[in-house]
Amino acid sequence: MAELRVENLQFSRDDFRLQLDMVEIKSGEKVAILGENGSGKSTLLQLLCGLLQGHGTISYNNQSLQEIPFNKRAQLFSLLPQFSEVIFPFCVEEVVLFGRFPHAQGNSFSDEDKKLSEQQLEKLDLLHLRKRQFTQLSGGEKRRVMLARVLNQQAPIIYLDEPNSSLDIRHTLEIFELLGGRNETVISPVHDINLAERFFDRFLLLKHGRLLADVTGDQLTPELLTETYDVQVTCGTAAFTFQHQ
Amino acid sequence: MAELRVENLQFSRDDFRLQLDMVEIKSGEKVAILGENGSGKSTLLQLLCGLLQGHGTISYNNQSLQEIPFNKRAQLFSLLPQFSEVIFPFCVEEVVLFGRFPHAQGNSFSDEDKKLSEQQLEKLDLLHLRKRQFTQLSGGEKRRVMLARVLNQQAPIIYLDEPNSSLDIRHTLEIFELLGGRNETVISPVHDINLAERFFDRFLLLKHGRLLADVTGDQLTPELLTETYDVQVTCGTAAFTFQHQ
Amino acid sequence: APAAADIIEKLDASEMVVGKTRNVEEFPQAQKVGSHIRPNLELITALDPDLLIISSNKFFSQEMAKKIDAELFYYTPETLEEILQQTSQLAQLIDRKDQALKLIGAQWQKLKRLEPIKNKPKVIYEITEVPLTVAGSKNIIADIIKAAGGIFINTGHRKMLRFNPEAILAQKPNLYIWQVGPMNQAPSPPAERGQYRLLQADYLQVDQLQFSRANTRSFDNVLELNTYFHERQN
Amino acid sequence: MKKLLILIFVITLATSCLIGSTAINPFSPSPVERDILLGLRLPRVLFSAVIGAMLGLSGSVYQLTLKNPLADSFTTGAASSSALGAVLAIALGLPLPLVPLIALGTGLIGLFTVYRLSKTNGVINPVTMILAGVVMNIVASAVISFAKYFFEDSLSSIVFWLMGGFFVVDWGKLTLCAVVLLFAYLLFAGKALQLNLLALDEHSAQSLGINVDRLRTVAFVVATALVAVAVSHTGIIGFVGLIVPHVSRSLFGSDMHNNLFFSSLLGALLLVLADAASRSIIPGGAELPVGIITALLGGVFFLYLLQTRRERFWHG
Amino acid sequence: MKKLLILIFVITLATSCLIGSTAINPFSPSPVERDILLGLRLPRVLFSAVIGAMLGLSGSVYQLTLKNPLADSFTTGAASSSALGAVLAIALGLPLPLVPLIALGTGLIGLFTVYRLSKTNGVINPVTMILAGVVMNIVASAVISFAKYFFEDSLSSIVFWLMGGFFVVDWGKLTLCAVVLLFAYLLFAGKALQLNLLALDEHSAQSLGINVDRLRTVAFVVATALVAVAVSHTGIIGFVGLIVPHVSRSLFGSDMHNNLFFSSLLGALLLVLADAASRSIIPGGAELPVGIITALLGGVFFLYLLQTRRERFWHG
Ligand SMILES: Nc1ncnc2c1ncn2[C@@H]1O[C@H](COP(=O)(O)OP(=O)(O)OP(=O)(O)O)[C@@H](O)[C@H]1O
Ligand SMILES: Nc1ncnc2c1ncn2[C@@H]1O[C@H](COP(=O)(O)OP(=O)(O)OP(=O)(O)O)[C@@H](O)[C@H]1O
Ligand SMILES: [Mg+2]
Ligand SMILES: [Mg+2]
Repeated sequence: MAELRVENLQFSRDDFRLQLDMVEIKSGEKVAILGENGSGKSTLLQLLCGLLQGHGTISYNNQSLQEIPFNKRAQLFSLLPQFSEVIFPFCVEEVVLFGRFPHAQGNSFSDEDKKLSEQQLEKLDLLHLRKRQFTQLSGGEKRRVMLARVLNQQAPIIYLDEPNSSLDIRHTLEIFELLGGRNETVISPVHDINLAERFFDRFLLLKHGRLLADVTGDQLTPELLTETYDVQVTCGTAAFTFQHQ
Repeated sequence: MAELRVENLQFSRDDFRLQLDMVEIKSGEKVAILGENGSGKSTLLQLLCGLLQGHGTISYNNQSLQEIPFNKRAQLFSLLPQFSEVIFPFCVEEVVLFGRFPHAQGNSFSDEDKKLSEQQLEKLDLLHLRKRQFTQLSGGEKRRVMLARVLNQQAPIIYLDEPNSSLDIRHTLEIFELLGGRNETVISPVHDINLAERFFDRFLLLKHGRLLADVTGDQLTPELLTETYDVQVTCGTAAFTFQHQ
Repeated sequence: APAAADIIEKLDASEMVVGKTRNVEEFPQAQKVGSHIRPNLELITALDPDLLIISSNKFFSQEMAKKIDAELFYYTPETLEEILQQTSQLAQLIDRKDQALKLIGAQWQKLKRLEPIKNKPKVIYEITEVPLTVAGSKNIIADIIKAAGGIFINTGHRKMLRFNPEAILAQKPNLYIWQVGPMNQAPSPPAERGQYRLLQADYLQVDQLQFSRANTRSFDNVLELNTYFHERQN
Repeated sequence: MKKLLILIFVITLATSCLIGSTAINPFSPSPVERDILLGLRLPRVLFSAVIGAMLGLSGSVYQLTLKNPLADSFTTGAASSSALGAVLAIALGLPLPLVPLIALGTGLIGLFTVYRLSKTNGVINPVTMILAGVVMNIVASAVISFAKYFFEDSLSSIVFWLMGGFFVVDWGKLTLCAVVLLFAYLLFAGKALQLNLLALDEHSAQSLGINVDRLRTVAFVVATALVAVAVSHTGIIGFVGLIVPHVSRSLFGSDMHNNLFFSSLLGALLLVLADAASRSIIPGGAELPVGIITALLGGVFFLYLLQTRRERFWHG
Repeated sequence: MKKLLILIFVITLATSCLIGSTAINPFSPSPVERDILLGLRLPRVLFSAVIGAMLGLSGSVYQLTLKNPLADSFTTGAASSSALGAVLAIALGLPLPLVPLIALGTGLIGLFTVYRLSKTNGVINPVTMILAGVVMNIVASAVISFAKYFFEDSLSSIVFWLMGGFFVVDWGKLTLCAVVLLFAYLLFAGKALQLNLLALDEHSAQSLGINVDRLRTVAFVVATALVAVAVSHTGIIGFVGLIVPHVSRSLFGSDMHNNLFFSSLLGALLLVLADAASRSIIPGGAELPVGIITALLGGVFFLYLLQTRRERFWHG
């Protein structure tokens, strides 16, 4: 059963052109999108979320994205953009609570919403920062707040654009493990290939806006990576590996 | 001969406190700053650049930072902030040329400046984007433009706050190799420890605003990293390694 | 309307006035009810008047009259003739017809004393120096000048106009009247202004408070100007 | 806090009913006094409260919607385009009841123009919107200047109408404005959660299930309609819409639930106070234009806040 | 492009010397015509060019310095605080030659106040600065309203003065303004590279060796002085300072070398054209206030640009 189905997707902007013939993603899959800078990873996410409008069909559970009203979309998928901002002096707690918006009944958050937010704050190691203003955080702390907001949305599909950017190794591991242990579908551009290989099941390799390969973990060969990134890749050399304590 | 010397540096902000008893960094050293989110890496860089004002002494070549006038500082060190922005519609070429500002004679850029900028554009794989507006780039492309601007400044000390964030593996390698092959002192917070270990000589480990250790590459043991990040670290497990082609 | 105060006084109707605006000096017994531009509605209501005399401030006056249920009289004469017409209309409203007849007759008498002017001067009337504004043909001053035997330079069909100094030069006036008063408090004498170097004109200073209000004073002004014109041509 | 402020507000309302050019004995009023109190004073006090709330509310919404700390009824062109209609109606001597209607009309035309100009390919860009608004403001002001210039007989009416004030109030107008305010307040309060999300970048906001463009449009249209109604009845009263939302954000946080409420309440409080002062500050019945007092009262308070709590204003 | 524009500008200058209420034969003028041409027309045309350039230049600098597309002589409080002095001088009936001096004085006081308010712990925050400026603007406007109200007799003088125009031009004033403009232009042009860097975030700018606070201060002070001098001589001519810099950025790019030059040139061009129109549009010597024409001419052009080239305006 395909949860997300992309057919014949085309999008162009100036001299960049994204083209995807056919991708199906099943419920619960963890999909990493790999590719160089400018290969179209963020653009693809934005297309999948309906933030950009391309040609072709994108459908969730056999329903075309076009036909899904805005407020229903937020119950289908959530998005962590590559860069995000908060322009008013909201505090951490408030920003995380924003994530409950799609579930808010009427016009205020229920106690349930608040309890869930609390849990997210705890999971992302933010409890001690809850009253701090968002703008007064370090880069990694801001990123975690935004991640907490996204996870708080509890959508079955989670789009994360480079979720570990600015995060230290411990929080990176915590978050990937957290995601790995849950049922949600995760689709995420990642630059750290070793991390991707460890935590994701499936890999979409993009190059110049085209799908170079759509493979599972054991098919992710050095040759394929070489082709994707134009770098030499060897396998199995010594390095540190990290494990969440 | 210590190029940069920090003594008894103290800085506090709300409940965060940074304290550094003594660090000397010699000309040409490549120093990575490792530490969790919020451990004070960016704050330290800002202190070293004089963007924040703490207690204690910071001196470059035995001259106190306080006494160095603003325009002279730009010839001593350059900085890539963790996040940067360009609010007016400037194009890539113009932004990179900004880096030559400290060397501009009178009020316009010389042909020499323009040639050097050209070279930076080439080194950072930006030639094809030179006329593009900065705001119309992908995340990694923006980061490269900013790196090009910083390198274009040709300062003997380069502060790079997470230079590889948003960069794909090829550009990461290119930049670290570029830096490794040059004489400048590089001081840089980095989250990818394997990369850091491979390209840097010396490691300042920060935790909660304090210097946990100041070590060279072979002293960077799993135990030390465990203490820094609160994660289990093992050494020598298989992983991909990447080499610039 | 401050200009109408003089008429009311001359009609012997001062005691009928219960309220006045702040820059009306006549009628000490009347209560002040704010400025003529923004009168105080509460105070006016408290005085419960039957008639409101106002000049041009149509917007507020209509609303106000509706609210307090009083009759409205617009005192807006643009010529000497209209002054007299409106005087008699006003007199009718306040039942002072006899006094009005006398008053109007007295004004006609004044005009009969005018000397004929052969060599009619072309006249321009400066209202303010900065920004330079001059009187237009709808200003009472235009009619005063004409009646006194001058030629009022036609600057435009309005009460006052922002004007271009070079147009003044081009019109070659023989007489440049400049008023001094609250509107033009400290003008530099035009003869000393660099821009009028080439102007072959006489300059006459007048008092704004005397000249700008259209009431019985206007007729005296005609006489005064006429005398000046007469002396000037000799 | 909320309760305390409401209490202060109610006391202020009551007190200012007793302040004015004629002294009124509240316990045994004479018939004329009764008439003044109920027919003039009370509706005027209530009207100033309603208008203040309208202006405060619109400013609160504008700043968030346009992501600019200077967004208010001026920079969005709403105030001037509404004023334009009123000025033309006054200058041309149209029947009085038409003045607010025409003001509302030109206000809505201005609104529609700005909205059209700020939309390309179906997307609204807040910077474009505010630039279009500010140009609309300047063009409308220029036409107003022209009217002042051309209709010299109406100059003083126009100038004083523009200065703003509660000149003639009747229960009908009051009811109309109160209904508009209530409608807008309920609408915004019902969207407070959504409005909060506009503080995020567009993509994040959109992925939380709000149609950013539509929300912006609705917020902009309703806020502008508020301004148009307010301006058409009272002339231009600046300051409230710009400053009050900043003040309440700095005192009570950014959450729009609170900001909408406190912006309205503080706006109402400020105007009631300012109008009471304008009625009574000059002995002898002369009234100061209320905008002058609003600006002085509010200005001093704002500059004080700017000195003491600046970190809570904008961008953290 | 630059050369073409300069050529157009010179032609416009020459042509507008021949436009006005009196027709002048440029080849064999009568003595009166000569006098009008050299004593009145020419200095006025040059004056409008100089003032236009001053306003355009100040706006170009403000927008960058305060990082807000709405920053101009109004939102920084410069125009109103200068106008305040002039209005008071007119209302109190001070000798006319003092008017510009007093305007300059209050302008500088306003500038100093805004500057003081926007500085804490030695750091200037652009958002605080523009908020302080906008409050200064509102408070000064309120006092101006008060003057209009209180000095009823001067109302029309004040209103007409505020609408802007080239009232009394002589070679002395012209020389003064031209010198101020030249000084400011050279100063800014000498700092064009540094000003460019203000488009970066503060840390990047600072690490390139510029003292951001000092640069902001200098830019703000000089731009405000420009506005104060311009306003004190000509009243409030809006629009030029806000719109012209956007227009030149959209046409000729963001680089401040160009933007300073084109903002000045286009500002001058716009005002020369607008003044020529204001002198000649009503036959018979009556003048339209120049601000009205500026706003209409500029407004239409700007809205056209906003439709066609919006991506080049702000934030890319
Ligand atoms: N503007 C601010 N106001 C108050 N506290 C701040 C501010 N910026 C950062 N902090 C706090 O200062 C501490 C150090 O922040 P810093 O940015 O130096 O961390 P960092 O090591 O760079 O982290 P990261 O890896 O997330 O970039 C953190 O606890 C952070 O919450
Ligand atoms: N606003 C824009 N206008 C025009 N072109 C753009 C814009 N944003 C991105 N592009 C271009 O579109 C292409 C794809 O960009 P995209 O952001 O999807 O890349 P990406 O794979 O996410 O890269 P990165 O790893 O750097 O984030 C790039 O060539 C980029 O230059
Ligand atoms: Mg991307
Ligand atoms: Mg950091």
